[in-house]
Amino acid sequence: MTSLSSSLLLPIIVFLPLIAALVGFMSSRNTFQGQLNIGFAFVQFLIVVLMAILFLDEQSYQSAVYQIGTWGAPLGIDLVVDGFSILMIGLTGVLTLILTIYGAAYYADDPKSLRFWPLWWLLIAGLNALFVSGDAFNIYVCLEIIGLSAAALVALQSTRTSLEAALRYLLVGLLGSLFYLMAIAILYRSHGTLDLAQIAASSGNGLPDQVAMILITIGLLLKIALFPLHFWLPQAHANAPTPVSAILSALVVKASLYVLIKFWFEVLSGSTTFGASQVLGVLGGIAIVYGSWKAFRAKQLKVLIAYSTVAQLGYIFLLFPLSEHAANTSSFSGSASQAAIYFIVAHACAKAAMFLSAGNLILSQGSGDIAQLKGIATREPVNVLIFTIAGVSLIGLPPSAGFIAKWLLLTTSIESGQWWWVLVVLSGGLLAAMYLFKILSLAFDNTLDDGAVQIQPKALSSKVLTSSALVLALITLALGFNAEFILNISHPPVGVSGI
Amino acid sequence: MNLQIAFDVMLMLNCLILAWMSIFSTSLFRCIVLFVCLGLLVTIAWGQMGAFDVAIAEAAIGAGITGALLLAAWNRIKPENEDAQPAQPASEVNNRGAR
Amino acid sequence: MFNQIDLEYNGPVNDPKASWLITVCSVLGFLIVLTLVLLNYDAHNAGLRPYVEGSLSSSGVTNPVTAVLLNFRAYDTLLEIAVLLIVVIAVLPLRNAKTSLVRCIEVTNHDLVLTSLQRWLAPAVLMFAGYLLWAGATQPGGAFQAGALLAGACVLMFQTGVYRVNYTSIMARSLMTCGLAMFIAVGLALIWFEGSLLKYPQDYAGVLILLIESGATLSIAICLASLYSSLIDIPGKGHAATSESGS
Amino acid sequence: MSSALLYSITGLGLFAIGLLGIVLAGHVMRKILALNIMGIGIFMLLIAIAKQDGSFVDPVPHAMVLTGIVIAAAGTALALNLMVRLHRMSDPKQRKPK
Repeated sequence: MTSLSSSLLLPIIVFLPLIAALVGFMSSRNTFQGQLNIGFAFVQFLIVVLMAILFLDEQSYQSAVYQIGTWGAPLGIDLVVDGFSILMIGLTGVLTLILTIYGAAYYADDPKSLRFWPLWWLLIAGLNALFVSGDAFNIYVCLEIIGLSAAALVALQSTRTSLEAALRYLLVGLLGSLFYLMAIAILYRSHGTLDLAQIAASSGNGLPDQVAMILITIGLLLKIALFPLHFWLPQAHANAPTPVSAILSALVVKASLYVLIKFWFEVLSGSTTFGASQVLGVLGGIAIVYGSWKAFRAKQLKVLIAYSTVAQLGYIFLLFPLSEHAANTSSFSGSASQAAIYFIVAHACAKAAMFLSAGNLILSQGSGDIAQLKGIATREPVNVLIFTIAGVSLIGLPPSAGFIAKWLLLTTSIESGQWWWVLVVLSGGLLAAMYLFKILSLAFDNTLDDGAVQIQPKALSSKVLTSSALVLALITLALGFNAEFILNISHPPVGVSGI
Repeated sequence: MNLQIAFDVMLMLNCLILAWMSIFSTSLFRCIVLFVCLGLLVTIAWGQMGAFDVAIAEAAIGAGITGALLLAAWNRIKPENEDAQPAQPASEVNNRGAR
Repeated sequence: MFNQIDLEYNGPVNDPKASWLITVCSVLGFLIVLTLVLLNYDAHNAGLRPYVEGSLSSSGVTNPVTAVLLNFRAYDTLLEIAVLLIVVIAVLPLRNAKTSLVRCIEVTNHDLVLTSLQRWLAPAVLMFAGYLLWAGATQPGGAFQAGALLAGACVLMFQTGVYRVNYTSIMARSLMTCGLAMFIAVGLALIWFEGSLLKYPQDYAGVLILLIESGATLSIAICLASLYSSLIDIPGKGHAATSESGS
Repeated sequence: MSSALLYSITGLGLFAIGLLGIVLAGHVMRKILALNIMGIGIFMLLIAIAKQDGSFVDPVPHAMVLTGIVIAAAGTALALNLMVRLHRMSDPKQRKPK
């Protein structure tokens, strides 16, 4: 056997979840179901860690390529990893492990687990396949896997609202993919290849590429739910089962974002313009304010968190104007991209932790209404603590991952001379503080309710559910102290400014 | 050659008209039937373009299976008193999926 | 656009909230730009055709589309079968493990047309599906077309007549997964033997492709048929029927 | 005007009609049909791209269309399933034991 390199592991991380899905589909309900799936998640985690170590060890920071069937780029499909995709795969591996443990407890004795596990693993297979894909059409297939399995997972509850949310989510996802496919057709017409690296090499012949870029951007913005196209997200994320909500907010929207960043900065970087990036930035800014406001007005805990996702996604879109200005040519290597990458990681961990703790609170309280959370801190101190830690990260207070992410954004916008983004970031933080303190002040309010009937508390949420959420919260905190680590994975060490 | 072009133009015009009608017809049933017709028309067009594999697949999956699924779904959502449409004999509507 | 999920059967054809003027104008503008792109910019001269022709002889089949689908870009096809599986998992009723594949149900009203259709057409469709699968190596045809035809035959056989497939039985589930499972197994085995994922050895390429295609055909057929049947009986109702095992 | 160009433009037209349908049509089933028509438009464009020169045919877009057709059918099936389930849930008069 030739010496082990990170590229050799690429097919494995796609096929392992697929095998797990097949096993989950074939097996009937038994007591080992949870352990089996945790086992799969753990193996995947180990492979991902091994892959990251090997990738960092190779140290060239060149992308590693795996040619399927040894056909090579234009004819066959190449799997490619670079720093950014290693980071996303690593994030997927870690979150999958924790969320699978959570899901095993959540679905311990629920007949729906028969449908949950295969769909869950297919979703993860789609995510992994997307992050390693180096082929434009292959990315389309991966997007469809993710979109369909995510919609099916949202529909798992089979309540009226969740079915409605799932149907809307599915239609939006299909529409977004069709836009993407149209762009691929145009790209294939003018470049004669589907390989991303080859399209990038022959890029820059004007109008066709720009039209393709517009189509890709519209399609993926639909899937990412940037401000005017966000209408489907709150219902879909709020009505899904808790582990699904967590993965939707933490990874699924980020997957489309990953594709958009890849096309915007690598594949079709020649066709992007300053004006277009400003538009994306402005939409992001509106999303921050609007999402925070809607979160503040929300009546349901999960809807609040979902609107907070809309707002937080807005921050990541500040990447586009900021990096455009940084070096006159848009490239995904400046400090703006570091800020965005850090924001993706920080938001994924914090939002997953928040959804899990909110799910625990709802399980324990028996209701998702915010008004019912009054005084819950005395009964569920740990979960409220987790919620607080995640909230601190979302607001961007030290010491947390969110603080570093916002700090990077602020310094970048000052460096690039676009000071107006500073105002947006700061006001977004204030608004986030408003809606989160609203929850916390209710949770710590121990005064007796005057009129409303006190709900009889249900069973305290189980230890597994709480501890897996706690682990995520601790990761969020730990990321606040180890910023260099994340930044070094995604980029060659260049010295992080301001830390 | 001119005949060929004329045929193509007719085919394409028909496709566009059918596409419009299969979304904006008043009756949902008619929409579905027209969609299946569009699928078959497109099959001919793709045969013209030398894409025989795709034409067979479109006829079998795009028009056939999708059409069957659409009709089955239509059968489930139509109101109870909604009797057979003009295009369909009354005896076939028995909640078992129209063929 | 999707804010309201409209399910009113006799509702208006148009979404009352959508603005016709804005939509038509923007879509027309879009159309014009795209048409300009097509008219003014030439296509890449040959696409990937030279590459496919160059490698066709070592692909194991002579139909170039089959070669692309199951050899050069087999990874896409593998993921595509997974897409089909997602939908099947999502729509299958939560299952009752102890049931056999095919059940016999009592038919109250024999429909002469359907019965004879079933008796005469189904075997013919079956034969033709087999032919399409076999011919896929050299001529137009292949796993997807054959699978769809087979699904049509399944629907004809089982939805209307005496027999009924229990799509949640272990046998049906094995048939649904066998395509993907075989694909994955072959792909991973080839890593071991040939050193790369889905790299068929040249001598066995044709056989392996036919093997994968047969599995995929069966899976696609039963998956599509189950999609149809799950749409027909959505509130899973039990059949007071005598069970009969075997396929 | 070559026939490939004619087919390409028709493909764009189908895409645009589908897009109009998505935004303007009322019933969910119309939207599902509109999505399918958008898909057909893209497939037609791809098939026209495969035959740019008139004499020979590029098989790769054909394979893409085949994959796309199966994915579109799968998406349609899931959407229809959700639609019917939602329909039976939202209208109690419809929910009768068969």
